[in-house]
Amino acid sequence: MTTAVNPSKPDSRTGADLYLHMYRRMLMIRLFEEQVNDLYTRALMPGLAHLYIGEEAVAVGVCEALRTDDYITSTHRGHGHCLAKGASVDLMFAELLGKEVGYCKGKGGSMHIADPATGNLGANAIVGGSTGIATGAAFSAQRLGTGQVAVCFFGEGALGQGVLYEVMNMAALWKLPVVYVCENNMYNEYTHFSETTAGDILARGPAFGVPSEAVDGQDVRAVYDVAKKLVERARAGDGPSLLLVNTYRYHGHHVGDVSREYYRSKQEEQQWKTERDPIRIMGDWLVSQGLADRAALDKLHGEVKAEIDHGVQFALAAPYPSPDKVDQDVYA
Amino acid sequence: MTTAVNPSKPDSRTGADLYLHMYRRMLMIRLFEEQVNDLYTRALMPGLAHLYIGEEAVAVGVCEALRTDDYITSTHRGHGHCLAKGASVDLMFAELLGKEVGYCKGKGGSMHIADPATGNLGANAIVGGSTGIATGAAFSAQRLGTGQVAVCFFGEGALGQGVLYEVMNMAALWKLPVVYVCENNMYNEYTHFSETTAGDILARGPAFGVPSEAVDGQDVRAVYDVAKKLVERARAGDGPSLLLVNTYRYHGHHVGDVSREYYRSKQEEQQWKTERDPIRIMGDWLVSQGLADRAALDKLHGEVKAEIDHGVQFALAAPYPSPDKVDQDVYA
Amino acid sequence: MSMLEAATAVRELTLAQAIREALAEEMRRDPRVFILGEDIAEAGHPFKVLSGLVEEFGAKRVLDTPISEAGFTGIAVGAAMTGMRPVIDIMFGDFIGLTMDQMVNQAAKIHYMSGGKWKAPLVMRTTLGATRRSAAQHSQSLHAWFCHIPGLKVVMPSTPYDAKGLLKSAIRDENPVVFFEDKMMYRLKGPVPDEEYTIPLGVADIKREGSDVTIIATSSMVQVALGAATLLEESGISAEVVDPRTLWPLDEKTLIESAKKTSRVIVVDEGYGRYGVTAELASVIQEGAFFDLEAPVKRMGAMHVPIPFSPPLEDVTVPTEQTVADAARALCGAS
Amino acid sequence: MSMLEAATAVRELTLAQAIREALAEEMRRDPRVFILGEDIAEAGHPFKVLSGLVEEFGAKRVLDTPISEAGFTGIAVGAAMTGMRPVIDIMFGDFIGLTMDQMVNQAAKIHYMSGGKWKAPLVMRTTLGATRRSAAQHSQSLHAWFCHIPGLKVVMPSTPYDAKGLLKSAIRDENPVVFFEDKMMYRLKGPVPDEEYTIPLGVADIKREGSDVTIIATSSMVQVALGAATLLEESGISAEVVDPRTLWPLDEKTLIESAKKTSRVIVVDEGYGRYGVTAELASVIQEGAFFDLEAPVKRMGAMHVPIPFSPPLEDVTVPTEQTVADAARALCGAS
Ligand SMILES: Cc1ncc(C[n+]2csc(CCOP(=O)(O)OP(=O)(O)O)c2C)c(N)n1
Ligand SMILES: Cc1ncc(C[n+]2csc(CCOP(=O)(O)OP(=O)(O)O)c2C)c(N)n1
Ligand SMILES: [Mg+2]
Ligand SMILES: [Mg+2]
Repeated sequence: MTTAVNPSKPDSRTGADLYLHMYRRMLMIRLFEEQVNDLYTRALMPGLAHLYIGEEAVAVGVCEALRTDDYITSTHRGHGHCLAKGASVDLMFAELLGKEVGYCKGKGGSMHIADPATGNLGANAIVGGSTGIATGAAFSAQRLGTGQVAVCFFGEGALGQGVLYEVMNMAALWKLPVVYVCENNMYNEYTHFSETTAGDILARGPAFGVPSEAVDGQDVRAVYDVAKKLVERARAGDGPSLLLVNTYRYHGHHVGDVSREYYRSKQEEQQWKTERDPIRIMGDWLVSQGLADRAALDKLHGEVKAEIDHGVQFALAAPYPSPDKVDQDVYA
Repeated sequence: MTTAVNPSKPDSRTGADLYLHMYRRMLMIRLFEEQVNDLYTRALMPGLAHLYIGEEAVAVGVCEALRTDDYITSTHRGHGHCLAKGASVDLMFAELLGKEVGYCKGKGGSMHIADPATGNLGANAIVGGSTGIATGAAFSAQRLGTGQVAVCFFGEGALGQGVLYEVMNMAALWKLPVVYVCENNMYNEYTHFSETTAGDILARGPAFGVPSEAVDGQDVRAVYDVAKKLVERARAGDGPSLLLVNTYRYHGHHVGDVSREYYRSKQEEQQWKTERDPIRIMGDWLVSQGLADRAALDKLHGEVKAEIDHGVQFALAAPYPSPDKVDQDVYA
Repeated sequence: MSMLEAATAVRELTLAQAIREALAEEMRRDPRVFILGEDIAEAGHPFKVLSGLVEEFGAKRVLDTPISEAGFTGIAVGAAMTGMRPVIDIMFGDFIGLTMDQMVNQAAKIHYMSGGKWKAPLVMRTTLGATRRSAAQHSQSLHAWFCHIPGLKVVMPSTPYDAKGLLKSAIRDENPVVFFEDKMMYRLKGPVPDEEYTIPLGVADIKREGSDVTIIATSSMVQVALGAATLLEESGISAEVVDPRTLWPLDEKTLIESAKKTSRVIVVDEGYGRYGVTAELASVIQEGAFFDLEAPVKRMGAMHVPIPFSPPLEDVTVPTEQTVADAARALCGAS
Repeated sequence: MSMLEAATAVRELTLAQAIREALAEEMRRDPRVFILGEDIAEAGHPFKVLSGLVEEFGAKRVLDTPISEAGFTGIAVGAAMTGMRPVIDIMFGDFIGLTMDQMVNQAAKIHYMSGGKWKAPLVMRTTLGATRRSAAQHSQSLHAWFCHIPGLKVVMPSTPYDAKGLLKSAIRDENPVVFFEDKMMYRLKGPVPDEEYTIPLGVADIKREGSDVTIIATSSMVQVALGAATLLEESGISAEVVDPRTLWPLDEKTLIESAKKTSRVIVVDEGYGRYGVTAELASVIQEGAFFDLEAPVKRMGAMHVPIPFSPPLEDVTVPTEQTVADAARALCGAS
């Protein structure tokens, strides 16, 4: 089970291929999440959903820099990370609807998607809860000499959890191949991060022996470039790093968070959507570089939409687990 | 009970008085701890004892900069802090021996000396366990407008506890009047701090919005000067600070830790004792400045020794609590 | 419904409103009371339980914290020791693991360790309860952990009336008190008088009198037990429903008397069934009423599995009116 | 003593030596096994339980950590998920509060939440037990917290023989296992065969046969119970001593059978007596043997107070041979 991940050679995509692939992945996340919003609003999806819309370039830029067998840990806002790491749309939707064929047999749901085949150690509903897991996976990679790297995604809210500093310190002491990716979308739920975060985020890495960099999270190419560098650094045995990615979530903290003006202005939201949209920025760039024309992008959109629609149909049609499965999988 | 501390005016000792007082306090801690060692070795003291010998200048330099009603929190190695803040030798010894008249009615023992009258919120046997308490006391001081300051003493081992960074961050956000005093005696029990601490200790404050300074912990005047500055800063409403004090414990981690050569050399110990002893350094300085002569210092030694001896006799003669007291004080 | 309640009830409040009112009244009464937690000021908490408090009391008394449960719990301990009256908000009861060291090694023990010299009068409010489709890390009922610890008190209200009266007492208490609210009960309505009142900690309440079987239930399980009692009535079985209201201090006397009266007892609690609250309550009953019992005390708690996400799975993990009624029928038939 | 033990016992080891031997054997057998904790390498742990291991296995497999219990527990979870077999050392059981989130929300649940896809085979070794004059923050027995959590297993050895066999099984187990060692028992000697053996988790052991009263005891309380049994023999009372050895999985059958046989039961555990292990064991007995019992199950645990420092106070907080024997006499006389 723990060896279900087959080591694979580093990703060989380059140039136009790579860029188009990143564009496609971002689009897939966007359309996936729009569909989640729709399912939720139509009361077809149980529980909560935290949409990744607006932040697509972060997951995609980072995960493109990873091998299939590299590890990631994710968060409550995890759909984007899972898809970027290669999860199947069908099995994701099935899990979100609590169906037996879902990634976790319906036992996990939106906040616990996990998938050994793509190195996904799991989304996590405890803020900061996966920082130890990612560091431990890096420990295994180092000890077993597999050359794998672990990426730990977390929101800037997790900067409040002391365990992050405990594990960064150990990662630095032991030179573990882990990249901590802080997604600063500026809000801990309904509270601006400046009200909860003193000092200097970028200084928090070096204080624990972890070199830090910051990057514009709406520019997938920039994210990819810096992630590539940090991942290769880790793989080369040079230890952990912290990547601070500045980004924005377009929707509410979760789907039900609709009236948001008490904590952020419509204008702020509008500005990010119109001026900083990662998919538009990348699309424009692809066209400007002659790597794709609008028609090709539209076609891509259609393909992705079809894949998403298929996933939804698949998930809606799939059966629930039978109640007698409830006490299976408690112990291995 | 929580108001048992009477606010008092800032300490008015100056010049020679102050310096002699600091010398006396250091001596008292030294002789107290030597007596503890003796009691323990003679099996007259139950439990564990972590001696403060070698580190006296830290507690004394810092506590001299405090008002009586200022708060401190202490650690497992707490006798020095308690005495420096004004604890009675008699009641300390009584508590160490588990006697009813002890500071905690015998319920706390060496690691839990607490005393509202001197603003002592308690020694603490959990590494890092009192960082929240000190910060909370600073919170009260700010909210109640008392002008009090809280000092949080902790060993460099507590740098491993994430809660420290959580509370430093909040102290910075809320500008709380707290001074974090990190006593770096270079060892977490039997492990050198460089094996457990990555990055830069002094950088850990500013990363969380807490300005930091370092000082030679064997020079009580230097400790006092910088502590005074940071305490006044806090009292003035300018927020928290972190003071890194470099020092050394002469004895084992606890009294039973006798064969220490596997983790530190006798030579290292000898060097600190002969070249960096805080009491000798201060004594020499007092003499060189003409503030005292050797005879005066010897006399002082005799006085302090008598006080210590009295405390031991008092404690040995005092009765144990009767067993039926065991379930009192569980609830207030 | 107690006598007082019957005499003065004029309004219906939700449980959330009752809690907010208790907090507001205590904050007006005592300037030392303040609240700290995540997203509690302008946002009024994700469950909106605290809406409006920051508007009345300001940001100095309703503090948004970083996501630092251990840290702000520790700060609350220190503030409580030095003259304030903190009320900590832990958004989901599942997160209490982060606070255990502060609550158990510091808050619970400082009074004793200091020989009675310091005390830590703080309240931790948090949630319990499943069936919200929130999966394994947002659905637990972990109150048994705190019940186990000397120095702490544990409160489990089951109605708006009790919630208000107990929370006011908890805030006035000189000790650390943990106050558990079932997140599925925030919209439950019930009578709450206009007049001020408090309910002492340590006094159980008989929510329904009966003679054939005693159902001892906690928090939202009281509502389940009352529903079961109605079903049982149709089967000709008269069920008494007893709500301990506080698990520590525990009103053993009322529990044991009811057990002696009916001779058959079911205990229902939403925590995991193994090594949980039901074990203690069942033990207290068998110790106090053994020779009056017709059958062993029946325990019903959450299934010993992490709470699953999928609705058909989650629904079978907790006691329901139906399963409680079935158990009661079996118990009565089996005698 | 079991049959196997009787057949092959040739050596006496202390409990500490038995644990060290189990670790060394498993580390030789399986290169994925490693240990991490504070002061465990050259220092071999303050209790010297691990002396010599770093010399044999090197610093890559016996890791000194910072004082970061939450952090290194989290790292162990991740390492366990990805192919290693971590054994975590938590110096004192009192510090487990710092690890509860990692153990309970991560380690215990990842297998279930992932629908069986990931697993976290790790062992946490820690201590319990009072009477060491270590006061309230270094004397607790908090194992009940972990017993309450589905997904975890909890082991409580009472002899060197059991400690070795159970620890080897714990390390080979595919699940997170918490292994509690009574710090006052490290010097206890007992026979341990040269030959390799393991003891399955979930099988109780009858440490002494008897017919008048059953004493179910855990960890060091087994020794107390055996001492009490000797005292009782002098009073003409034949006591059976049953050691569950693992609290989860729990060998209910053996416990219930003994209860049925003797019809009187005392359960003894060093955790706090309220909402603790004794409540669950007593409940299991009354559920399974109610109609065979002559008297209610008697529970004996630590007094519901923080553990005091002063010797004359501390000594009255935990069950002793004398108090257990007295309780047994009362129980037998009372029937
Ligand atoms: C330990 C813990 N505390 C609180 C929560 C409740 N909670 C869920 S998401 C969230 C905010 C997280 O903010 P951030 O880390 O910035 O992630 P974002 O939602 O912005 O992606 C909070 C407080 C939690 N899940 N875990
Ligand atoms: C949370 C916690 N972990 C471990 C311990 C055990 N322990 C007691 S003292 C100590 C070392 C502390 O080192 P440091 O903070 O540098 O203080 P020093 O003893 O050097 O004064 C340890 C690991 C503890 N008391 N609390
Ligand atoms: Mg955020
Ligand atoms: Mg140190």
